[in-house]
Amino acid sequence: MDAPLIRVGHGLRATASAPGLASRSILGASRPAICHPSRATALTATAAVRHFSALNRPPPKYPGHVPLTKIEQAGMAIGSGIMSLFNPYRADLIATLGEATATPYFIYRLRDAMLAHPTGRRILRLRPRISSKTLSIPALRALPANTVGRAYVEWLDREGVSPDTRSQVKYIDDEECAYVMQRYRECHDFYHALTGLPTVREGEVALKAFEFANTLLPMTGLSMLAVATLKPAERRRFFGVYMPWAVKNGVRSKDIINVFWEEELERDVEDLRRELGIEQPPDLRAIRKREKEEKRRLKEMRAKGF
Amino acid sequence: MSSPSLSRTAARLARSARRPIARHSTPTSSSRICQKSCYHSYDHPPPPGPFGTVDRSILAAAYKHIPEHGFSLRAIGLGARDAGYPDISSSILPDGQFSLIHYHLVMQRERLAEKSQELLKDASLASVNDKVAALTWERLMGNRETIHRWQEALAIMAQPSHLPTSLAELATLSDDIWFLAGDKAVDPSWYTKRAALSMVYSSSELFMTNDTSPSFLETRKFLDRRLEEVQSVGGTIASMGQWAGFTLNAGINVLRSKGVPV
Amino acid sequence: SSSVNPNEVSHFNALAAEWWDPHGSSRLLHLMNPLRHDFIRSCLQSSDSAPRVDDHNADGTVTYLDIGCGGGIFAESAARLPSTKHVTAIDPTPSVLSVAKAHARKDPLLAKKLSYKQSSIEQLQVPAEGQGYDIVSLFEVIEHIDDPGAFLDKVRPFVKPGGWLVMSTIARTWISWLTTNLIAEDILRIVPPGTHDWNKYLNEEELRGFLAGKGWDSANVMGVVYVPGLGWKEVKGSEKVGNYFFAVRKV
Amino acid sequence: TSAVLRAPTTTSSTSETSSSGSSKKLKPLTQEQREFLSSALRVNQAGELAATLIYSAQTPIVVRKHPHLRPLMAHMYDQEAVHFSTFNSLIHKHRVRPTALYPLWSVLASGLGWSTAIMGREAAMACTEAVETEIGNHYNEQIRSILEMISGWEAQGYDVGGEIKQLVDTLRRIRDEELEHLDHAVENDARKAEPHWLLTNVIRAGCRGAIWVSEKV
Amino acid sequence: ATASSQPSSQDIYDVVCIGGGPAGLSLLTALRANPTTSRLRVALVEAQDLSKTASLSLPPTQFSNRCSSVTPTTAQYLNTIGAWRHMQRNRIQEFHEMQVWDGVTDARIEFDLQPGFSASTGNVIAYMTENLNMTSGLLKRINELGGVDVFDASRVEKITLGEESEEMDLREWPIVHLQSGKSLAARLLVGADGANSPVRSFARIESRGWDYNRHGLVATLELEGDGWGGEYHKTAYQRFLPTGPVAMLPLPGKYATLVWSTTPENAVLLKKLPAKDFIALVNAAFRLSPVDLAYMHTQATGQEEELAWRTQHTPFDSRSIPQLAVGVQEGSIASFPLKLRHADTYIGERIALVGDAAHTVHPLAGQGLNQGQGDIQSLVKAIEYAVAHGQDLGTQMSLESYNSERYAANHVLMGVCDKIHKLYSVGSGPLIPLRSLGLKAANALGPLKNFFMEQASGRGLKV
Amino acid sequence: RPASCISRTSHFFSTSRQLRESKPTPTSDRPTHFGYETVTESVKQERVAEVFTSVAESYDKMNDLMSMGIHRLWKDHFVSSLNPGATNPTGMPQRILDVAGGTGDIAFRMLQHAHVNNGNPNVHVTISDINPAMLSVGRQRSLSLPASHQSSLSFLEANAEVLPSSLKDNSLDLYTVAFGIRNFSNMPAALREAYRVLKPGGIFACMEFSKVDKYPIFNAIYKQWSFSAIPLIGQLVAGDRDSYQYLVESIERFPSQEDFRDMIADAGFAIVGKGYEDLTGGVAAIHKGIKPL
Repeated sequence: MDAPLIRVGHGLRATASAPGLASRSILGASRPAICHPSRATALTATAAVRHFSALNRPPPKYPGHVPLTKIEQAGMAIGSGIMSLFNPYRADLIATLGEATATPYFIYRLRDAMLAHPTGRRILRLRPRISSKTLSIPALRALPANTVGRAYVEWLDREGVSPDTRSQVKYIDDEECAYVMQRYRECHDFYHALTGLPTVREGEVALKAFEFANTLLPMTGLSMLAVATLKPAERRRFFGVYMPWAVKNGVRSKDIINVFWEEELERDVEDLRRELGIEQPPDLRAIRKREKEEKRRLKEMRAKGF
Repeated sequence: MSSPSLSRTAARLARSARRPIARHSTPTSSSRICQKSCYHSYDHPPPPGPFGTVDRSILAAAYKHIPEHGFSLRAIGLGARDAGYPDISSSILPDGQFSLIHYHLVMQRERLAEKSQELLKDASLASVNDKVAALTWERLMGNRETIHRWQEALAIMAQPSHLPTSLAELATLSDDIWFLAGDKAVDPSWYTKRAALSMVYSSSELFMTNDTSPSFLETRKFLDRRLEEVQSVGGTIASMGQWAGFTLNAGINVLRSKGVPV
Repeated sequence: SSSVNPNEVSHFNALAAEWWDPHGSSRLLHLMNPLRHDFIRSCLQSSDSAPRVDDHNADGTVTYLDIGCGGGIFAESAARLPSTKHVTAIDPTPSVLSVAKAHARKDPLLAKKLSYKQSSIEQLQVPAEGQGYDIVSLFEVIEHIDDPGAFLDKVRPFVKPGGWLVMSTIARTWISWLTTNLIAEDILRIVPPGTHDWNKYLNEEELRGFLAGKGWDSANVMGVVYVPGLGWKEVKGSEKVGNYFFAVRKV
Repeated sequence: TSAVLRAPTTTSSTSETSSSGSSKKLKPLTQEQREFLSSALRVNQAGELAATLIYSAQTPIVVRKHPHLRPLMAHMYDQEAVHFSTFNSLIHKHRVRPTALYPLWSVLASGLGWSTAIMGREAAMACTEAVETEIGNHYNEQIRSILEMISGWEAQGYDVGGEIKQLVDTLRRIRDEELEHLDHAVENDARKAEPHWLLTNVIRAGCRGAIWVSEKV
Repeated sequence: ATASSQPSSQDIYDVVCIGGGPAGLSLLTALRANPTTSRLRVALVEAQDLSKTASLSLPPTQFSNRCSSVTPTTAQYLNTIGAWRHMQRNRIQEFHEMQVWDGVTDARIEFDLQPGFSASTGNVIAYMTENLNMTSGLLKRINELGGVDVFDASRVEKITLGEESEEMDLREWPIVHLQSGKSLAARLLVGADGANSPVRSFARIESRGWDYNRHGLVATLELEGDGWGGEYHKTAYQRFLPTGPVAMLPLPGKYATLVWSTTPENAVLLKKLPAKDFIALVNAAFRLSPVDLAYMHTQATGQEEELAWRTQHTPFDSRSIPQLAVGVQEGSIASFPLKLRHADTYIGERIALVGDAAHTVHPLAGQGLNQGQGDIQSLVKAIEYAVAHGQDLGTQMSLESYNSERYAANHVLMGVCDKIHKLYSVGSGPLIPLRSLGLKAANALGPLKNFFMEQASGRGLKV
Repeated sequence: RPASCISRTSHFFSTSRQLRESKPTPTSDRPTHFGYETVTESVKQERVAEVFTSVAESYDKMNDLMSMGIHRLWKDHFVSSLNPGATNPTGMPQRILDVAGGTGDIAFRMLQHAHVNNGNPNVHVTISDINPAMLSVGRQRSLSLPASHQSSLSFLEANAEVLPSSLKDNSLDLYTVAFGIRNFSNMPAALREAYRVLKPGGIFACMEFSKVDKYPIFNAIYKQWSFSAIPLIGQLVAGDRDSYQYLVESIERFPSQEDFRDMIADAGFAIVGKGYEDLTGGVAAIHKGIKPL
């Protein structure tokens, strides 16, 4: 919609509306008595949602959108929260937990953080999607060793995960915020590559702590509770090393949601980390491997009767 | 009817004016450091600093040994040797280790005063606060070589016998920075500004002692945050004071407008 | 014998300096002055024969004689009214008259329309029969005169037939004693002590007594009360207890 | 003490002559002299602050009752304001510490001005008379002390710094203006205030106490 | 300069008014129109050339950017002194509805005068008129009444006190010396000469207050239509943003005047932008979230395209916000610093201060002009009472009632505007839900809303 | 610092008494003061000698009583502030002369500090005193020192105002005098002698009673104590009231800190900072000067 240039001297419709000072209300220009149809004093649009009920849902705002009433939303949040504790591998449950808890303030805060940042706005405008179709995995493999793309692809192979496993966002009303949640979900794997934390539960919890400090999404905070399910040694390591690292770096570094990953693929990982202000955490994978070998050697020695 | 206190001062002044200047290189009769900021004359030569020629030469030579030996007697001994003095002469320094620390503080402050001329020339420093930030940063950078030894020095400075001199030195530094930055306030803000800057400087210096970031980037951020905090707090207090004054005055004016003979 | 009481004169000398200070001791008189004009206007309206004061075309026709004008508070305000032709103001006290003259010079408008004379009513030259002043004012004077009856008779020749004698005084009741003497003069000190002598206050019927049968008619009365903060307010029937205006017309 | 930002004369203390080219031979100020000058400037600044606040508190009340006094009060206030700014610039230039009881003096001065004005025109003038006499004496003493200092230097054949001479002239000029205020106050019958001796003595004692305290603090 | 000769008698005036703004002119008109005071010798001193402003008439499609909202009370007064009918009625636009909402939380308060509202006062909240229209109307009325010695295009050189001579003592009278050499002795000198008034400094009356570190940006805009309510039901809109309130006030036809209080930096940017980006930013100010606005203020250009994209994703009810602006009048974008100032008193010996000389207020309530007119009403009443009762209208005794009546009222209004500004300049934190709750409550409670309405239109109770 | 030094008797104030009447000093007839009397220098030396001979035995007891043991702390602080034996590289030789140090308090502490604290064996201390009685007490007490200390210790009976030629010019590192200089009849001469024997950069250090002007209240109490209590204690403990009366008077006559510092400066020494350090508010003061290079 293009606004015209300076419109000067545009014909002013002769307003015969004010016949000078009508006698009755001396100064008020007499107004035709008919009430203005257009003047809807009905509630403003945003408050309309409260009136719909489970029976007559308003039309979806984007493909796959399921508008929920407040009660349904609360039920969804609590249910998925509890269920995901029992069975942490149910990725879809964690997804719904994220969507249900994001709405009152948090997802808007994240979106505003994107809006305040030039690249964030570009992402919101272009709405890029990360999937195997948009990223050609073989091309990434050809990239030099320490680039972002190469690290991402190596990480995918090592974890045996594909970018297409991310589920569609359904329960967030605001269409733009839904995309933000979708974007966060699809970039989650890049955060693994960036921080080098494995998808083993301990690594996952550490990354969730980092994400919570950075994006303040309640789902990441809640899933940190899964630390209860870790082994004591892992828990000690989490609270000793990874939690302080996550909080310090998460808060101090720039918003990771504003990284245009598609354009950063050729970039050196260390350079990107420095730009974002993130320090590389101790390599969890190596530590765990060493621990395993020691345990194994110990078992062998005990077995040999020493 | 002259007030007694003043006539006594007059007599004392006359006497001290007649006393000949002490001989040799020693400072004049009382070189007690003028704790409170005292009258700086632009015509008369400045009063002698806290260091005479002997101790200044020993301490200057000892300054180079601080990075290696810290603010210790050992460094002073080495300095005395470099300055051509026998080993015993380092015990002439009245406060031992603290003399070296005191020398460090005074020398850095004098260096800042000299360097401030061209430091403040670049136009980017428009407001007084920018100048204060630049000068404070310059002074912090003066600690660069000795910062890893500064925590010992802080311990010595905290001793009851040396604390007054250290605080006086901090106050003089803060006064210098505000004066060099061109702050002309001579009302109560004179005190609040200098107290705030002293706290900001000492906390930044403390932060710097364990700052490992390249070229002390973290300290610079810390300093800017503290200065900004001081500004915003000062601003809020000033505006609240202004509002209170305005409201009180308006109250009196309203009473007067209603005919109350206030 | 002159009707002037010597110690009254000395009291006024001290008062003279403060006469025109807006927040001084004569503030109450300044605040009462506008009500005097309202009262005069209401009197003239009640009898349609005399010229209307606030009528535009009645420019410069009304003549005033203010007896005991003091600092000239009423005299100056009367002189400024467009309908006034000329005001003659007399007062026996020399110094307060000099204050009045000095103050009158501050307003160029008054130069032609106001003249002060230092004399008592006796020394004033009695105008010829049928001549005299449209309005003769006697504000806060009558209660300082020793023999009011004789005094009023002396004043009568100065009033033009059909003209008005207007005065204001205070009723002699314990309430007026309480308000004017005790509170106003002694406690609040908003009126300088020694101004009023309670025994010389005149009640309305005494005034009517003095004037009865002497060729006056259509007497008008208006009681006023001073409310601190709001100024003087007209209060019906308060002429029985405090300050009141009283006017009669010469037949 | 800190390095003073001025012409690059040699910092060593024994230099008899200040190498600022002129033949003048200047003696470095002793500690007592520097403390005396600092406390003198501090006291004067506090005094002039009090004077300006007294006048600005008195003016609205006095002028409302006596409009003809407005030009006089305005004139006196303007002069005091000039004195105050003179001492402010001197304090800044010579890096002297202003009085720490600045807010206390402001409150006391405003209170004194307001209360004397409420008590009437004569009381206000009496207050001015008392304050000005006290300040006048105080300036006289300061001038005398500095002159003694100068004579001490000249006796020993030293020259006297330009700024010290300037200071004495400023103090003389300001003292004369203060005494002029005193005469104005007396003209406007300051002596007629009812408890004249009580009022003036209380105020003068208060001034002396304030001067003594602000010399120290 | 003139010899300080004793001003000859014909130069003695009863009222000398310095400043030919709306306040000064309505004072003189009122004095001339009122029979009691019509015989006073009055003079007007104004630096600009008034004859030009009287005759100036803009085409209907162009409006000056200096407009004011005139409350019914003020309009009533202008009518009684006869100036209303001289103003070009077709350039005055009354509005019947006011929408005020919080830019951060969209909490809203609606003032909507249904015909049912007390018939006596009509259902108009206020009239938008150009200051020019008002001054030219007043000038026409003054010329019609005559009797005012107008000294326009002449600057005041200095104001002094008069001297004593044999026949009169003018030592307490202010004498205004004009550059042309003429000197006028004023029984009452009225200072209607703007914020830093020479009359106020002559009377040595202190004016205290502070600067808001905000600039008020004004511009004349052309909207896409006559407004949602059509020609006969115009609405004024005001949105509170963290940087300050932005207001769109209706003008006749498709035009409207913008009053945007924002930070000095934003004002500089807005004045530099090309027209279409400026229009985009104005439309964004009423529609987009503060985050977007903050971003758009950092852009040098491209706001238009940004607005297009963001409007798709920002939910807003287009009915309850102004229509899209489509054009901006060439050269009508200007800004002025906002400050709060209040003189210690409005009266001195033979001195009276009115309008901006006495007080300057934040424009968020649009009460600047009405306060000035209220002062005039009260001052004229005081002068009329003095003349009717023969008092010297210049003395403080006569002027006391004016000061007593107006000082407290103005102080309260300024305090309220200042508090509202401070309350709404907070960008985040717990204060935001609280103030939105308050706004919604005020909107829901009828009597409270009416109280605000009364105050806004000047009919409210007097302090 | 060796804890033992507290137990060893200490030498409160020593004096030099001219035993042999021969070789009067060149200025022997110059007027000087003996307490509040004015006498010639030679007469003063005899009178001083008598005082100290009688006092020598009960000397240590008196010190502790009169200063409630504080003088031990003063002496420790005095020696540690001089830090004898601290050389770069360690172990460089240093020659120290302790004048009027008859009973060896200062000397023994110096040796202890140099040999043990700073581990520098080749620091040689010479104790000189004009009063053989005090010297003999010192010799007698030095026997209980460890051998290494004794080897680097020597005794010299000499008048500080005319040091023997055995002490060459510019030969000494450190010249100390503790509570002795007050009894010298011609202090400026002693100072010039010190200047002569010290090498350039050598340190002159003196600890002496001084004025308590800076704290008027404490000063009043201290005066009261010294003029009434001390002579009384002298009578009770050492049975000799007038000697202690003299000691107290001589403290009063001694120049103030500033004046004494100027005397040191007049003797050619360079002063650093204030030039003195008050102990216990000024009851005693340590003055230091350095011989310029």
